[in-house]
Amino acid sequence: MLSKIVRTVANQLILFILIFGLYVIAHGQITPGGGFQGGAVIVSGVVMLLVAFSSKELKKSLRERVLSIMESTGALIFIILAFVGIGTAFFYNLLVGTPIFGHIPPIGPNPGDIWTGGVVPLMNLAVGIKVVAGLSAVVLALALFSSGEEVEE
Amino acid sequence: MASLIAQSPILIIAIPLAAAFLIPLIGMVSQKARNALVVVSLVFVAFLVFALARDISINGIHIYTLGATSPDLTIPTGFMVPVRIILEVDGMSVFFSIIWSIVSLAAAIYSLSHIASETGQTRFYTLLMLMVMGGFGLMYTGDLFNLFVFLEIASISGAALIAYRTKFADTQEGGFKYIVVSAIASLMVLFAIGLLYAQYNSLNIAYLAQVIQYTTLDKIALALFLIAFAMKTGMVPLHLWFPDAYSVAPASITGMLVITSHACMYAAFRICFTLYGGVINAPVVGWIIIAFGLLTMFVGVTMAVYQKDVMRFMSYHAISQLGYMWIGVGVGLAVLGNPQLLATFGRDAMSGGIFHILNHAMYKPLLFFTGGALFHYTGTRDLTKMGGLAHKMKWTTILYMIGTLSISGIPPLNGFSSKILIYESVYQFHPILTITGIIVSILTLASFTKAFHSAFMGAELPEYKRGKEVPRSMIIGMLILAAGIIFVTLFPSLVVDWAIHPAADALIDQSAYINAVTGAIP
Amino acid sequence: MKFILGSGYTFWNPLIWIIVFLVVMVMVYFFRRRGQKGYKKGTDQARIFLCGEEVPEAEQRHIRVGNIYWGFFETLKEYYNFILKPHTGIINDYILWFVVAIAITVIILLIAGLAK
Amino acid sequence: MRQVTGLIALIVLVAFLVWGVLPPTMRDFGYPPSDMDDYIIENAQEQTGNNNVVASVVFDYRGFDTLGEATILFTAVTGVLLLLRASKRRKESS
Amino acid sequence: MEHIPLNFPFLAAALLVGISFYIIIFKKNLIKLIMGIAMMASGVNLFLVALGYRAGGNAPIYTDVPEGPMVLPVPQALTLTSIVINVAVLALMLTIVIRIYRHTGSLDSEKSRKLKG
Repeated sequence: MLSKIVRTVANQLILFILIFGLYVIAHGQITPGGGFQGGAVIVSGVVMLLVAFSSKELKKSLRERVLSIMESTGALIFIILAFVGIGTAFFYNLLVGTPIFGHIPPIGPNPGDIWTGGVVPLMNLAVGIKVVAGLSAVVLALALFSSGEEVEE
Repeated sequence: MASLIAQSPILIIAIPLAAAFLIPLIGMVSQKARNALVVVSLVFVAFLVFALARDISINGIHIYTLGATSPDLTIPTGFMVPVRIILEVDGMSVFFSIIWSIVSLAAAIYSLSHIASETGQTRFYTLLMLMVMGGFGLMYTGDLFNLFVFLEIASISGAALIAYRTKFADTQEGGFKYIVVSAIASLMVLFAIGLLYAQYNSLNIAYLAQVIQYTTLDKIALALFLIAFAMKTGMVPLHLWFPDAYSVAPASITGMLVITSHACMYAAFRICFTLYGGVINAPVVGWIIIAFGLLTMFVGVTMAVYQKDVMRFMSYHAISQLGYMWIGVGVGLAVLGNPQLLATFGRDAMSGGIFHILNHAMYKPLLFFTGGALFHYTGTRDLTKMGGLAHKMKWTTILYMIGTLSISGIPPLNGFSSKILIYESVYQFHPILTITGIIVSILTLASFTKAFHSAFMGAELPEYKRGKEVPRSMIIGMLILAAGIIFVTLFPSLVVDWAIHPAADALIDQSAYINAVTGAIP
Repeated sequence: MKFILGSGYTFWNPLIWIIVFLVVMVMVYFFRRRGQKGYKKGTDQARIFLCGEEVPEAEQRHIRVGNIYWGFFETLKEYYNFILKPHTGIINDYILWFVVAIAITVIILLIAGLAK
Repeated sequence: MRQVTGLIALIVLVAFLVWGVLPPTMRDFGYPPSDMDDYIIENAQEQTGNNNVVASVVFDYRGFDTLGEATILFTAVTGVLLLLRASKRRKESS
Repeated sequence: MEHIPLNFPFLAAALLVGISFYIIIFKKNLIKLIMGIAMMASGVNLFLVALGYRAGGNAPIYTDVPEGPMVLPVPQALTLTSIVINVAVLALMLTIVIRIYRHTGSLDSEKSRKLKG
């Protein structure tokens, strides 16, 4: 539990970190970045909250149970997206050419289009959910354990 | 059914993975449903594995290209190099995956009551399914970097499972040693993969085997591959982590870890025979493997006689048994360039080594399970505190005797039928190998007799008067493996013809593996 | 289906072995039948005689693992002192062996390459 | 003794690694052989509809690796939460 | 920077691996051991990503890319995968080390050792 100034600044700053992380996740198919990177950005915000407030404070809002549910859900979305194409082959990118995320960008240098990439943006989103939940669960668990209390069943 | 067979290589990997992702959600609802999911998915995977094995024995190598417009389209149309990740299943892979499916099913059933008194069972089963998936991927993939990824999956889940009983200090130490060793070995494997990619700009094993030239960099990469996988396998003098990790894990996990070390041995064979098979300096590498194998057999068994901790004692025996397989396959590698010698005794030696892998995968997990049953009954692993347990644990005693007779090569059990193949074929390569093998076999029998006497024989000790036989699911898990032992004992020639010779030929015949990828233009 | 496992020089057939084993068992039982008739359980002739000392209880008579094969280890003392030295249990030494093995293997492979 | 052995083996290994990555044995830095990668760079756009070629490699051409990578993260998180769990029945450490 | 002589990035990667091996072999502190493994992972990742560099190449992303060659995308994907893998390994290692310290009260790989022989 740091000083009031730090806590207030962290409260304001977490919003921008969240927006930036979501931007990195959402534009993974046209700009550098993707699910892992954006998720790591968001988890850095979680770590900032962990430093500003104590781990016990943060535990009230971030439950282990919710985090593990989120993580399993993200992983399941990922593997289901991989299974969708199994009519052709596992991991077949079958959304290319369809209206959802299916636009084909002009070949060569172009100013990018958010509705491209087939299943890639959805996989980015699933991986982003998974990474956010997983890494914040790890950080929270380590902080709680080193502050004396153990993770519940 | 045909489409199921066509998709089975990826289903065998993806079904345990999906189950592992589902288990945390289901475990919150009900524990019975979770256990049922574990067992049912493993049974279904075992069924798929056997169906795939039958299909491969008929139609040859099975190819699955991930993400292509058709699973057989290994190379994009109008291009010469495989781009996507390819799963390639031949006789060797499917042989190992049969072992892995049986042992993982037995281990899962065994765990149901072995860890019933512990906390955190949901995550335990999640990691168990992830370990199963990692093992299957390691055996099926035809892509080097993908092999590294699955190696890491198996290692991390294994380390977390070794350290499962967190209330003891030694379990944490064993898990730490295992993960440090695995991380360093995997990083060296990755470095070697980078060395190969730098020269040939490909990661596909078949394509690399076609274009590889055995330059200096390839030699350094071969050494890194060989020693890294040998360390994961537990080859003397890199075996030191092996008993520390295996003796502290829950017994079901120890049984599975034995097969993961066999999977790393499979990766080493795949590298030596398939990737470098055309260009390798076979006698030199074969003699390196044989020398390490002799050391492994002898040091392992002599250390085992000395032990007083039952799981440690069995771990050292696992090390010494690995030496037989190294010697058998090493002799085959040493004469790989000479078709006449290969036909005379090389193929038999390799068949003996691979057959011994099958037998060892049956009786060593069985022995580890009985050791876990002793721990479950007495609460200790120390043999000096045990005695007279045969009065209470009748099933465990019988199963332990089956395992003991089998591991020490007493006829008619299956250990004998693989050892006789190894002895007679290896003798023509160099007699000292057979002599060492027989001495090691004698010492094995002696040490297991000692353990049997001190644990089961004698009058009933007062501290173990009350208490009853271990729960039923542990017995069932052990009986599955015992049934496998009896089957291999009664029909050795059947197993050799249907499973062992195809595996050995798949190792020897490098061109089939290559043509399956680079020759398959639809 | 055939049971014979041929390795080119000999064969191994579990059924024949089992049959021979059963025959030998029958013979052994036959010889045992012709043993002493005067043996009676529970009488003095079944008790252990230890030079007149009284015999300890069965629990104390159990030989613990530490005492088995004492002569074996006594004979091979030098070997075990030598072989137990590397088994330090320190993780750093494990990695040291790893590096040593890689170095030796690389040297052997490169020298063999030069010779070829 | 241990120090000497370790240093000698380490020096030998590092010498071989350094010798291996220097020009006579290793190709020049910046001029890689690139059949597979050229194919990916040319065809990534119309095959996967991605501007970001790395993303198309990560999620389409080598998507299975990424699945394994996500699995490894899942494994590590599960392992960490498993090892940091509260073990109810306390015993003395053996 | 058209042509870097003497493969300096590869050289740096090899030396990083060597230094981390020195740390892992000769430092008894478990945390330092883990630092050594992290350094080795960085060295291998540097080697992988340096394999993909093409002289004067741009990032392989077609969004408003200037004309010219592109660096190879596959090594970047491999490096991304390998970085995440090493993060996972380090997290698990640190967890086990915390447990070991709770049990034995020591971080020395020789004092905190219970399994031997």
